[in-house]
This record gives sequence, structure tokens and C-alpha cells, in this order.
Amino acid sequence: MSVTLRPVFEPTRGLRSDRVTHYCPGCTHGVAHRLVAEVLEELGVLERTVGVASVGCSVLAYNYFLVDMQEAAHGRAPAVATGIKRVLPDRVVFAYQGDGDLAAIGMAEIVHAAARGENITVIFINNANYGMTSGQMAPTTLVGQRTTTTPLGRDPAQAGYPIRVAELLDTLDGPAYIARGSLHDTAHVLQAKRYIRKAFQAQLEGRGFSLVELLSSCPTNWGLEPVEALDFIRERLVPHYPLGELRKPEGVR
Amino acid sequence: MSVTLRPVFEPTRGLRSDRVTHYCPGCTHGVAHRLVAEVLEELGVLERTVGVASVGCSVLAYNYFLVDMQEAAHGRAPAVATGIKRVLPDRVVFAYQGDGDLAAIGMAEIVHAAARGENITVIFINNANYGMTSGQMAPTTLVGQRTTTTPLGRDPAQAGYPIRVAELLDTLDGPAYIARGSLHDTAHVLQAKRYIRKAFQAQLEGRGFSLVELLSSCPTNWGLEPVEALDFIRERLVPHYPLGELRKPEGVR
Amino acid sequence: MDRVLFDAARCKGCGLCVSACPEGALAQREEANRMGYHPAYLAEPAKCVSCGLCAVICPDLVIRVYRPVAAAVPAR
Amino acid sequence: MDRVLFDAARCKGCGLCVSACPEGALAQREEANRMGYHPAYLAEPAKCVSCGLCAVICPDLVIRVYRPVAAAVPAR
Amino acid sequence: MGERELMKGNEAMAEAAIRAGCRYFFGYPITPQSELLEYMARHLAGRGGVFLQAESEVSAINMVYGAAGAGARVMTATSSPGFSLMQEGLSYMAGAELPAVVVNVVRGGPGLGGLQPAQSDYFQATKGGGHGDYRLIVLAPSSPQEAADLVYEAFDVADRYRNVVLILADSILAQAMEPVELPPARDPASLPAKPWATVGRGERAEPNLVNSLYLAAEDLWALNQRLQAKYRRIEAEETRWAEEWTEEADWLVVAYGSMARIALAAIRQLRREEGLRVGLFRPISLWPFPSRALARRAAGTRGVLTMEMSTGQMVEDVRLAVEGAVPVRFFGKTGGVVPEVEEAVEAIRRMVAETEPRHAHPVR
Amino acid sequence: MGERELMKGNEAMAEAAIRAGCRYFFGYPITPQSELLEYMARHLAGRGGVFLQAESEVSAINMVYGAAGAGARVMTATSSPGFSLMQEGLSYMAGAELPAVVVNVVRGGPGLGGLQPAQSDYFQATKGGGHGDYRLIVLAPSSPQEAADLVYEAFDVADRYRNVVLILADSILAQAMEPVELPPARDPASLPAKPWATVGRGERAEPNLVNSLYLAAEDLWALNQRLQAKYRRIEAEETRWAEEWTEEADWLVVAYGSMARIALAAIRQLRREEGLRVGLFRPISLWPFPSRALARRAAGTRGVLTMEMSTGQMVEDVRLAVEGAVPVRFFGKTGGVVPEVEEAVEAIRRMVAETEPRHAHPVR
Amino acid sequence: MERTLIVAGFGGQGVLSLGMVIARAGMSEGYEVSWLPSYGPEQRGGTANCHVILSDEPVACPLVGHPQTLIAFNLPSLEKFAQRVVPGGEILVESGLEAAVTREDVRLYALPALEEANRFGDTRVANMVMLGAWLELHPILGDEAIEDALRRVISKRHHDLLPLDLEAIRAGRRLMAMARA
Amino acid sequence: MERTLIVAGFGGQGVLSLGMVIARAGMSEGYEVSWLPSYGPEQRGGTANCHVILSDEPVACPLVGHPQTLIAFNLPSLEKFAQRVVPGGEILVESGLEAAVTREDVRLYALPALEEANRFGDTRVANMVMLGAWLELHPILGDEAIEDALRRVISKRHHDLLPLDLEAIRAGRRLMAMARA
Ligand SMILES: Cc1ncc(C[n+]2csc(CCOP(=O)(O)OP(=O)(O)O)c2C)c(N)n1
Ligand SMILES: Cc1ncc(C[n+]2csc(CCOP(=O)(O)OP(=O)(O)O)c2C)c(N)n1
Ligand code: SF4
Ligand code: SF4
Ligand code: SF4
Ligand code: SF4
Ligand code: SF4
Ligand code: SF4
Ligand SMILES: [Mg+2]
Ligand SMILES: [Mg+2]
Repeated sequence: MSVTLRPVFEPTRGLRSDRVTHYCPGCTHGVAHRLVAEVLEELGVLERTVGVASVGCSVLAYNYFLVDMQEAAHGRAPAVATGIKRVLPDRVVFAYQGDGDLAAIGMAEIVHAAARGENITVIFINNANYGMTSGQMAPTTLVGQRTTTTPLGRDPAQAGYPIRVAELLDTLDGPAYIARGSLHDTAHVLQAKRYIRKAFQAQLEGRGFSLVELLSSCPTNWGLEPVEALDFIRERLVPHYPLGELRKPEGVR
Repeated sequence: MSVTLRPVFEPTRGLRSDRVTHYCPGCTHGVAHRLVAEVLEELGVLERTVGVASVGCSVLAYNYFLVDMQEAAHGRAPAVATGIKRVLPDRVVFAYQGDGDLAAIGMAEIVHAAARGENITVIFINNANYGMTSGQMAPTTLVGQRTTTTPLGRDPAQAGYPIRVAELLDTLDGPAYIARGSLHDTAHVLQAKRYIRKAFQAQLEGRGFSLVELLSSCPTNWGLEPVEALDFIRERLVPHYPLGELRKPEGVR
Repeated sequence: MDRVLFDAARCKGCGLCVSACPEGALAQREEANRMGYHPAYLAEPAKCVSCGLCAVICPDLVIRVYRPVAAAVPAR
Repeated sequence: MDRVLFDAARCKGCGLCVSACPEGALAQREEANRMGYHPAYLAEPAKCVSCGLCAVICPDLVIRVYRPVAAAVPAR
Repeated sequence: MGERELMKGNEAMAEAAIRAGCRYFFGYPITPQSELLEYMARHLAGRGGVFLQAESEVSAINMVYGAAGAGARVMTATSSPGFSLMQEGLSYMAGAELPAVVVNVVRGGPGLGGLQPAQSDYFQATKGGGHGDYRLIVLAPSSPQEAADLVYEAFDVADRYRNVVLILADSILAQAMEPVELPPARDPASLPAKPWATVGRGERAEPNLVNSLYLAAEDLWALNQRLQAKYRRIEAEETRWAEEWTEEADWLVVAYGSMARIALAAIRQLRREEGLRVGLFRPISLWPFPSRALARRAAGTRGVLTMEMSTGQMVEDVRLAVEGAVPVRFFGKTGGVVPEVEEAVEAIRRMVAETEPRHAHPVR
Repeated sequence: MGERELMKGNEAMAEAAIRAGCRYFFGYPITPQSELLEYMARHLAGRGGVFLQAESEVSAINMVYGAAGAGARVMTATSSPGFSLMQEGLSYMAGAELPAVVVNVVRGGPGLGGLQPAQSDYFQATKGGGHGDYRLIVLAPSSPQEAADLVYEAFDVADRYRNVVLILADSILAQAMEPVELPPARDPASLPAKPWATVGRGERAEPNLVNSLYLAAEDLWALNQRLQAKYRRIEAEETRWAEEWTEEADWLVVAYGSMARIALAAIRQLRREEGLRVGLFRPISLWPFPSRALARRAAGTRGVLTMEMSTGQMVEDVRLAVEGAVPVRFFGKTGGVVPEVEEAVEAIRRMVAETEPRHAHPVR
Repeated sequence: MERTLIVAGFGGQGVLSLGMVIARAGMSEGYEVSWLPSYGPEQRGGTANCHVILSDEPVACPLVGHPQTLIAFNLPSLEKFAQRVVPGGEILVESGLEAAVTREDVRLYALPALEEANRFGDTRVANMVMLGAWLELHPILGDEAIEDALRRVISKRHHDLLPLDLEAIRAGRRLMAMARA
Repeated sequence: MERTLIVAGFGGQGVLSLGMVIARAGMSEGYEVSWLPSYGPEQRGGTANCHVILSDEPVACPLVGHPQTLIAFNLPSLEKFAQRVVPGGEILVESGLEAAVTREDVRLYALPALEEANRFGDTRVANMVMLGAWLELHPILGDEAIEDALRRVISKRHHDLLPLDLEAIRAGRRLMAMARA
């Protein structure tokens, strides 16, 4: 009996294999990209997807995803995605946003896209700081966390409290699917992928707005080794940002 | 035994008695103004209060309140109030905003002022439409409600769902006090006043952000007589926007 | 003197006070004021119980309400 | 052929796969690749059980995983 | 078609847009533009389009960005403060070379200002209120009829150059009703193809990209060179203006939009009553500004008077065109005060007096 | 004080602001301005001030509005896209006549553009990127030292006129380190009183009001007339420029900011190596633009070359100043490509060749 | 031929539609026309007015600086616009307001439009009474044109009021005829 | 006197601080100085470089178009800047990269800075080795100025590395002395 090798894991066709991302070593932005691309590939919609990149470390996402894309202004990806989806209701439209982009400057746009039940999917990368601009405080920065604009640690009396975006959006009637996952270990990566798949499925079924928040690492600005950065997610972020599905369309398990 | 008259109700010194407001007959913006002024007077802080008027029917509020005021750009009253409060932490600072102002264009500003626990008080007039610009849809417009931009009634599939602002802000850690009152009858007016008082008290005690949402009438754009408009609040708005105190500082009854 | 005083020039004739008065003591005048509105007034003074609710609902600072009290020895 | 293949030129040497491998089969090379990183590799092929977890955590599409199967009659 | 309808400029612009094939409108209410938005709210859905009230002007322009990038004919409209909020988005659209039509019904400023007509956003419109070296094509109608015509054409112009066309209106023409003859409805199938649009990759090997980010300076410089080449082309092909009695004019009045109509009334009166040979030069494209045509016309005159409902903005472009060849004077009011015909007459008389050769006042 | 410190322009501006009595900073991160913001984050709290990271540039400028209205010396800083988002707020500040200092460290545009230095926001800065007839006072330093000096003075200028002062910088000077001698710290008690500020009515009978709304057109026109009168005063009192070798220059180069330093290097080389009498005219206040001084200088020359890191914006003000008296040429690059000294040399040589009387090329 | 009017009053008094009927009817009679509304500084409960031009020539500018006719429904409007009427022009006002007109170089017509409208049981048609009065002075628009214009100006759900409007117009004509007599 | 340098390499290789030490030391030696950082198009994991000028005269412009010295730590940097060095200038590179330099009109020094740094047990001081090499070529900055500059450039929590840095600088000097010998 001869033995052959059956593929267990191969790179997705949804990302360009000819380009290496600009992300720092161990940054889980790369994992999130892969999960989205895998889901789009598995759903068979790569050819009819339009993505929206936002301003943050993922600003160059359009260089990696093998789908048509638009680059949005800082914080405005949900508005841009809305414009696209209204013109092309039968295409799959997603926005990929960081926590500065979505939860600071873009708060109005995400709340209203969600309230409208806009039939788009938002992938929300919560890495508790502004990665791209070298580590300033984000709306999701934890109390006490040091950043370049909270050099002594975030003091809520001065700089306020972190925002739980998934919970905030869950007060609205528009969303069909809201979940928070994490990328800090393989089990959670696989769970995150299931969330992402359900989000896109909700869109394909025309159920309305879907969002997956992903706790993600920023080893560079956290000043941690990549593996330590995953520990930081598990030990510090997860307790403050509970994981799970907050909103599911009826009839979805 | 002679009889004298003891005052039961006299106009507050917090409003100018020499000016008649520009509000339409029966518009409860006028009631809200009075309540705020009465509370400020009763708390003895008229002389050390700075108010922020916003863009909406209450844009001329600075003509009526007998306190120092700033006129903010549409939606930005919480940011303006933040600027004032940070400079003058011992003054009482309040913003007076409509639902278009606060919940549409100003969504990011109100969420972040609340998340920061900014020690200001926001009076939020929810009249389910844009009064000033003649009755367009607001983020709080009910499903099915006709406005000049939803001529066939608000269709959620197209124009989304109304936003419950108090509930949305209640997901944040920053606020000290959040309540929703209504101005549709005398009992509720008196209740609303108690809410407003507690909100300002929270500020005076340095507890952080406080907001009182007030369901308010817009007879002109609703196309109703003033008394009918109060019925509309009771019958249509109150069921969608539950009244009560959502957040209280610890130790407050 | 009436228990309720109206600053008729300020009144916009919205009728909220009229409908809020639990005793049905109020009404609006036939004649318009300078602004063109029909001001409210205490049509049946005898009914008024000085509850103040008309003033509570009035959006335009039109109304003052007083309660008759026995002029006792001034409180110290 | 190894169960796990690395596209070493893409590897950024972050070590996530190394720490994620439940079998401790992976390590990083001494020598840097063109980008200056120390790429991961299958240091102990015998330990690998083709679970695929290294690929699941890799942010950079470096890893392919295969499972040896008996070459039975081709499925129809 | 062919029939004249009594319409507000705001409504005429909305209807013209729909007939030009615009099926997407994203906007936010603001006086004195709201009738345009409300017209769209009433009519678009029934004609196979989408009206969406955005949560702000910032969102509106970014929805326009998305829709334009997806290949649609799309429009937004606002008034001055809202237009200021759109500046970042407009700069992005310039960088990504997206076509769309934007209407600014200018009102008095600065700040919250007032609701009355003004022309004080000229600089913002023509010099680029946003960041970077870019231009909007700026068209200034002076009547509801012309507003309809220009909006209708604007969609073609926008598509031709992949550039935003801005209609700079004021509330006189936006809110005045005049008879308007509307252009015929375009067959959506006849609209130009947009192979660059992001509509899903489909069979294409390479994804399409709508973008203005160029991290390498040389690439951004290359984009800018391409844009500048396009702008030169637009200058050559899209410069518009109108003239009245300029043939043998001794003096020239330069005015646009509703101000031009007031100027025209004043000139008419002066020609009739005093026999003064004054002509009207009316720029229709404010960018590209008709500099050459104006320079040519101005050359034979004794003086040029620029009239604006502003404190003097277009006058800079007039001076740049005339470049000292003849005296350039300015008359204007702003903040919503509309000059009366008599004031315009007076201003022209003043210029005439000061530039008559026999009055040897040293000019400027 | 007196001691020279090696500092980045961004840091020098931040420290100078604190020493000028600025205790409030509201800002949002953006490259290449973030070091300024981060300096404030590190230092303000410890010196009795407040640093607040706003949720956006829109919020930041409106926080500045509130703080300025409350009587504080207050500052924000941003870069091009963020500056576009501030336009509405700046127009409001103009209307309400609020003093503050705003820094724009310009980067390449349009749109998201790039992170490298540029000067392509000149129009936006000087002609009013927002709506309405208003002006910012615009100061353009060309070194970290000058940046510190101008920021320091800007707070006084802003208070003097109740007007926003914009520091238009670029990332060369913002990120370059050079020795900087910092001005002395102002005693907060020595700062001018602001009786108009909204600080609570206190004993006053009339409330104070910070506002730009004037619903009656005549009132808004009155505001505008008051503003224009102020702007004329500023033109008379606050026009700044520097000159180098202009005394007997045959040609003039006009450049500002970092571009002026490149121009200077080029001129130095040409004077040294080829003996060409070229002078540098460097506007420091971009608004008010030093038109008269430039016209006077240009008058005796054979030609003027404007150099910018843009496709040509300030050149319009140069042409307006020179008004055809001598030829005005332009050389520039944009999008983050910084012209090399050699290219500047070449551009000057070209102008010289074309404007030498013996080369009888018809100019323009 | 040119006719220029300013019609002014409180917000709810139908001044805008009065002007619009004239403009629409003028258009169907072949004139060049324009109609320009303007709202007082206060949006709410403020005054409203409109400028109307009918002309043989293209309208130079829809703004009417100095109207031939001023129709004023309330005192503030009269105070604001009376001085603007061209010498030899005319002012139509609600009876009782005429005392406020100090000019001698214009014709002044004070008409009890409200009273007349009240007689129809609907004060809202006072504007139509005034329209009738103006039409009596300026017989340049046919009845058919007016009726057609009314039909377009008045919102569909009020079309039952049309006969009432026409009667009010006739009443206005009569009032004016009497006033001139 | 004028010295102009471009120092270039990967983000983490300390190229910015190398340049800054020269600038700071230059300042304390009384020169006019400037230091200008620039980041490659990719923020993350990209290349970095800085421009340094020391001069007797005020610095005209902090940009160095054509440096007298290029210190290059990696291939991309070398490829980008080698052609820019003035004729007669010099290029300092990590050993192994020298093959990529095709110019004949400059002096080329290939130095095993990494290897040397490794010998100190810390590859991060390779930049200091290069600094030493440059100082050997340009003996215009005193030891005290350098040490003082180091103290200011290096963040406080790494001050324990100072002796190591100084030793690396000395090693660099030696390498250069040998290279020139
Ligand atoms: C209007 C505007 N403001 C600021 C910036 C600068 N900027 C770029 S990315 C960014 C923050 C990104 O942080 P986040 O969204 O959390 O993404 P991350 O990099 O952390 O993935 C900022 C502020 C910008 N490009 N545009
Ligand atoms: C930037 C900007 N956009 C739009 C407007 C126009 N505008 C004025 S008030 C208003 C809506 C007000 O509605 P709301 O806040 O609900 O107040 P209300 O009048 O209902 O009390 C709008 C859109 C403006 N002034 N500025
Ligand atoms: S800076 Fe942080 S978020 Fe950005 S690529 Fe690096 S690790 Fe990832
Ligand atoms: S329009 Fe509506 S909200 Fe505004 S004053 Fe009138 S009734 Fe009140
Ligand atoms: S005080 Fe009470 S009883 Fe008297 S009129 Fe007012 S509401 Fe009626
Ligand atoms: S509630 Fe006030 S305004 Fe309304 S009718 Fe009564 S007194 Fe007049
Ligand atoms: S497939 Fe599983 S066992 Fe094999 S190397 Fe990867 S993680 Fe380890
Ligand atoms: S996780 Fe991927 S990039 Fe990181 S070391 Fe392993 S193979 Fe290399
Ligand atoms: Mg982030
Ligand atoms: Mg409202």
C-alpha cells in the first residue's frame, strides 16, 4: 500500500501568494486577512466581492486581497461600503477596519451603517491602539495601558474608558449578526473563522448588517514579542472584551 | 382673617422674560428650556454656567437662557462643551441638542464625550424629526413615520431603524447618569425635571457624563395640533422609547 | 386677584394649558394678540385650585400661579 | 516529503507556529532569509501529526500542511 | 420634453440629474438645498434609483465615493457648512479620479452664518477647499433653466474626465421658480462603460482598485502629473462663458450666477438710460476660469468691474486674467445681502467715472 | 533659555506653545505631525495643562473652539487630510472670532496621498478652505528654530486679532532636528484678559455669547464688514517676509518654508559658481501675502521664479503682486518628491536664460 | 409689458401661493415669469414674502427691488416694503393697516380681505380675495389661466376648496371694483 | 568645513540613532548641524534612513541630495543611495555587500560590523561599530562630545549599554584603521 499526501492546509486563493504583507512579524492582521479570504473563497464569492480597505495598518489590504477594492478615508469605510452596496446589491461588500478607524473617527459611520441594517459585513480589528501611526491610544485601549499618548497608562479620569463596540452596536435594531472573536490561539482563530463565515452568510441571505470584532495583536507597539502579544490578548483584552456571538439572525445556530 | 396670594409658580430667572421664543405654538422645546433654567436656578449655578446651543430649532437658545453660551457647529456641541469644561472644570457646562444634531451628524461626538465620562450634562431633545429644516427623517424617526425624506413612511429596508440613544450610551463605562423622560403631560414634565436635576447634580458632584433624553413634540412638522402632538408622544414615541433612569451614580436614589 | 395670571402678549395660543387644567378652568380668547394668536385665560376663576399644572405645561412662560393663604402671624 | 512545507522566503520568523505546534515539531533557523528574518522549519518531522495548527496561526501564508493517506482505490 | 414647467432651481437640478441617468443620491438636509434632496426622496425610488439620507455630509460624500467607484452616476447636494465637511472626501475623489456631480447652494458665511444667498464659497470651490493639488470642475448657472442644463451635462463631463463636477449655485436660483424646459431622459444603457469600476473581479485576472494612497513619493508625483495633464485638457476643452453686449464695449462687468442677472439688469438700464457701452462677461465655468477669453475682451476696454456676492474672490481670477492691462475694480456685498440693481448701477457709474480718460485720477 | 537644544520641529513647536502660555491641546494622531501631539501628551499635564486626544480632527477643532471661547490659549495640530476635516470648524471660529493656533504639517495629496513633505495645501490655507469670506493668518516657518519662534508669537497675534493663526509647516522642518533656542516661558498671569469669553456670567448683567449665526442678512453683512476691516488691519500690521541678496538682484526667486532653504542652497551655488545675481524673497506670512514688498522687489528685476512643492499655488499670489510687470515663472514638484538643489539650480538657469534681454524669446 | 409684485405676510397667510398663482397663470398666458420666495430671519412663526415678475422680455433678475405692486397682509410686511414701491405704484393692504402707509406717491387700496374670507367661513382664502383685487387692477390673466394655475398650486388633497377659492377671487374683484369706483 | 552623510538600513538597525549621535556631537563641537529622518514607503518593516549635515555655515537645507558619506547596512539602501554619493566621496558598508557597489570614483569601505558586534554579544551595536569607523575617517568630533551625545540619544533605560557602545565605537575605529592601512 503506497502513501500519498492529502492537503490539510493550503494557502487561500483569496490572497495574493506573490506578495508578502507589510505587517510586522507576528501581527495577527495577517491571520484576519487569511480568514476573510478563506471564507470568501469557500463561499465561492471571490469574483463578486468588493472590499473596502480603511486607514490604519491595513491600509494596504488592497495589495493582498484578490478582489476588487476601494480605499476609504479614515473612518469612512462603512459609508463607502454603503455606497457600493446600494449600487451593487447582489455583490458581497465588506469593510475591514481598525479600532481607531472604526471606533474613534468613524463612530458615526459604523453606528449608522448598523442602524440602517446596511447589508454589508464589517471586519473590525481591535488591537487596543493605533498601530499605523505608532501606538497612540485607541478608543479600545485598556485602562492603565501605556501608549504614546497615554505615557503613564490610560487614566480614565482624563482619557475616558474603553468602548465595547460589539455591545454598543448590539443596542441597535439594524444588525443581523454581531460577534466578537479573538486571534490569540488556534482554537480561537478557528472560532473567529466560523464567526466570519456566519457574518458573510447573513449578508448573502440579505439579512442586513453584520460585524465581527476580532481581538488582534500589535506586538510592535505593545513592545512585546509576537508570542507574548498573544498572551496579552488572552490575559488582558479577553477579560475586558468578552468573546461570543451577541446577535444572530433568527434561525441561525 | 385676611387672605394673601402665595406664589405657586413663577417664571424662572434663568430665562429672559423680555423675549418670546421663536418656537412654534405648543412646541415643547419651550418646556425643556424652562426645566433646565429652573434647575440651574434652583441649584444656584446660573452665574457659573456655560451653555452650548446646537444647530436645530434650538439654535437660538442663546437668546433665551440667561447664562453665558456658545453656539456649536451642527452635531459638535459635546466637543465644544468638552473644550469649555476642560478649561473651566469648576463651571457647570451643558449642551442642548436635537436628535438630528446629536444622533445623526454628532453621533461620534456624543459617544466619545460619554465614553470619556466628560463631566458635562447633555439635554437631548428627541422629536423624531429634523424640525429646523422642515421635517426630514431623523435617526429617531419611527418605522412608518412620514417625513419629507420618507414621504411614504420610514421603510427600514431602505432607511434603517430608529436609534435608542439612551440605551446605546448606556453600554459605555463613562456615563454617570442617563435617563429618558417625556414632555407629553404635566406628570412627565415634572418627572423630566427631576431627571434634569439629577443630571446636573451628578455634574456638580464631579461624577462624569450625564444625559437626559426628552421626548418632545414637533406639532408643525408632524402636522398635528399642539395637543394632538402630545398624544403622538404618548401613543407612538413612548412605546418605542421607554422612559426611566438607565444609569445612576452609586448612592443616588 | 385671580389665582392664575397670564402674560397674554407672550401666549402663542397653543392650548396646552387649557387641556392640562384638571379643573377645566381655562379657555382661549376670541381676539388675537399682537402675534396673531388667541391667548389663553382663566375663563372660570372659581374652578381654579392653584395646582399649577397649566404653568408646568406652558412652553412660553406665560403663566404665574398663586395660592391664597390665610395671612397668619408672619413666620420668623 | 515533509508533512509541512514552509515558503521560507515569506516567513517573518515570528515564532507563532513554533509555539502553536502541539507536538513541538517546529523551530527557527539560525540563518536569516532575504528579509532578515529567521524562518521557521520542521525541525523534527517525525513528531508532526499534520494537525495543521501551525498553518492556522501563521499570519503570512508560509505554511502548507499535508496528511499521508493510504493510496486506496481512487474515490469515484 | 419640450414643455416648459414652472420649477424651482433646486427641483430642476434634481429632475435634470435623474434624466441624465443619475440613480443614486446620498445627502443630508440643509437650507437652502433641502428641496433638491426632498425631490430625490420623492422621485428616485419610483424610477429605479436609491435615495439615502446620510447621517452627515461627511458620510454623504463618502457614500458618493463608494457609489462612484462602483460605476454609478451619483450625486449629492449641500450648502456651505456641509460643503466644508465634504472637503476631505472631495480630495479623496480627486485622488482616486472618481466622477460625480456635487451641488453647493451657497449661503452666507462664515460659520453658521445665515440662510440667505451668497457667493462667498468661490475660493473654496475653485482653488480646492481640500488638501493637495487638485481641481473640481466648477459650473455656475444663473437661472433654473441653466442649472438644469448644466447638471444634465455635468454627468457626461464628470464621466469624460473622471472628475467631480461641482455646481455652484445660490439660493436665488435654487429657490426661484421660472419656466424650465427639461432635457430628455437618457437611456441608462447608453451611458459610458466604466471598466475601471470596482464591481467584483469577475473574469478579470487583476482586481480593480479605487485608491489615492501612494506611499512612494515618485508614485504620488506620477499621479499628480497625470492629474495636472488632465486639468490642462479640461482647461482646453471645458472652459465656458457667456457674453452680452461685449462686442464694442467700453467697460466690462464680470459676474456669475444670480449676480450676473442683477448686473445684466443694471447694464440694461445704463445702456438704455445713459447710453453707456457696458458689456457683461459671465464666466460659467469658474474652474477652468475663462481667463483667455476675458483677457481678450478686457483688452479693448477702459476698465473691468467684478461684481460678486462676496467680499471679493473671483476678482483675483479676473486680475490674474487681465494682468494689469486695464484697471480692475470690485463691487460686492456678502452675508446674504443681495445687491440691488440700483447699487449695481451706481457701482458701474463709479467705475466709469474713474476710468474715463478725461478724469485723470490715477487709478489704483 | 539661551541654550540651544537639538530638537525636531514638531517638538520645538510644542514646547514653544507651552512656553507661550498654551495649556490646552486637543488633537488627533496623523503622520507627520504625531511627535507634536505626543510631546504634548508627555508634557502638558505636568505643567498644569490638559492634553486630550480627540476622537477625530472634526472633534479636535470643535474642542479648540470651545476652549478658545472659554478664554484659553489653545492649540491643535494635524496634517493635510485632517486639516480638510477642520474646515467647517475653522470657518466657525472665523465667524465667532476665536483666537487659537493650528499647525498643519502638510503631506503629499490629494486624498490619502503619502507621508512625505509637500506644500500643496497653500490654497486651502490662504484662500480659506472653509465656506464664507474669512481669512486665517498663515505663517510659514522654514526651520525648527523659526517654527518655534512663530508658534510662540502666534498666540499673541491670535489674541490680538481674535483670529486663528495657522502654522503651515512641512515634514522636513517638522521632523528635522536642528539646534533650537527656545523663547522664555510666559507667566500665565501676564496673558491678555478676554472679557468676551464665556466663563459663566458672574456679576455681568448680559451673558457673553460665542456665535457665528446671524439670521438677518444685514447683521451677517455687518459681521463681514467688521471682519474685513480687521483683515485690512492685519494686512497692514502682520505682513512678514525675509530677503536674501535681493538688494541688487537681477532675478528673484520666491519660495517659502523648506522649499526656501533648497532655493537658498541653489542660489548660493549659482552666485558662487556663476556669479548670477539672484535674490531670494521668502514670504513668511502667506496670508497676509507680502504683495507690496514683493512688487517693489520684483520691479527692478528681469524675472521672478516661484518655487513650490506643489503644482503651482503661491505663484498666483506672486502673479497678483507682480501684475505683469516682469515675467513670472514657476518650478515645482509635489506629492512628496522634494526637488533637489540641482533641479532648483537648473530651474533658475532656465529662467535666467529665458529672461536675459539678449535671448529675445517672447515671454509667455 | 412688465408687472412686478412683492406679496408679504405671516407664514400661514398664503402669500407664497398667491404669488405663485400669478406666476403660473402668467406663464400659461405666454409671459416670461419668475417667482422667488424668501423667508424672514426666524424660520418659525416668522414673516414670508415672494417676488413675482411677469414680463414680455426674459426676466433679468428674479429679485424685485422695487415692485409696482405691494400686497401686504400684516404690519411688519408693510413697514418693511412700503418704501420700496415705485412711485406711481400701488399698495394693497388688509383694511385697518392703511394708516401705516405714509406715502402719497402711490395708490393705496385697503381691502377687508379677512372679513370677506370669514364670510366664506374660511379665513384661509383671504389671499385669494387679494388675488382677485390685483387681477381686477391688472386684467392681463384670463380666468382659465388662473383656474389652471390654482389647480397646480393647491395641493391635491385641497382640490375640494377650488370652488371656494374661485368665489373668493370674484369677491376680491368686486371689492376692488368698488374701491376704485 | 562641511560633512554630509546619509545613513541607511532596515528599521531596527539603529541607523537613525547613528546619525543623531553625529549630529548631537557636532553641535556640542560648535558646528551648525541638522538631522533629518525619512522612513521608507512601508512604515512597517521598511527601510529607514537619515540625512546628517555638520557645517561651519548655517545649514541651507537639511536634505542631503548628494552625501559625502553613505553608510549602508543593507542591500536595498545601497542600491538606492550609492549613485548619489559625490565623486570622491565614500561608502561604508557591511562586509558582503561591497560587491553591489559598481562605482569607481568613490572610496569603498566594507566592514564586518555585524560580526564585530556579535563578538560583543549584541548585534544591536553594529551601528556603533560603523560610527567608530566613520569617526576614524573624520576626526572632527572629540570623545567627550560623542559620549555626551550617546547619553542623550540612548534612552535612559539602556544607559547600562553605554560602555558596550563605546567599546563598539573603538572597535569600529580599529576596523577602519586596519582597512585604510
Ligand atoms: C483624517 C485622518 N486622520 C488621521 C490619519 C492618520 N492615521 C492613519 S492610520 C490611523 C490610526 C489607525 O489605527 P487603527 O484604525 O486602530 O488601525 P491599526 O493601525 O491599529 O490596525 C491614523 C490616526 C489619517 N490618515 N486621516
Ligand atoms: C453641517 C450642517 N449640516 C446641516 C445643517 C442644516 N441643519 C440645520 S438644523 C438641522 C437638523 C436639526 O434637527 P434636530 O437636531 O433634530 O433639531 P430640531 O430642529 O428637530 O429640534 C440641520 C440638518 C447645518 N446647519 N449644518
Ligand atoms: S504596528 Fe501593530 S498592528 Fe501594525 S502591522 Fe505592526 S504589529 Fe500589526
Ligand atoms: S419646527 Fe417643530 S421642533 Fe421646531 S419649533 Fe416648530 S414645533 Fe418645535
Ligand atoms: S392652576 Fe391648576 S386649576 Fe388653576 S388654572 Fe392652572 S391648571 Fe387649572
Ligand atoms: S400653554 Fe402657554 S402658550 Fe400655550 S395657550 Fe397656554 S398660556 Fe398660551
Ligand atoms: S501540522 Fe501540527 S504537528 Fe505538524 S508541525 Fe504543524 S502544528 Fe506541529
Ligand atoms: S508563524 Fe508563519 S511567519 Fe511566523 S515563524 Fe511561523 S511560518 Fe514564519
Ligand atoms: Mg488599532
Ligand atoms: Mg429633532
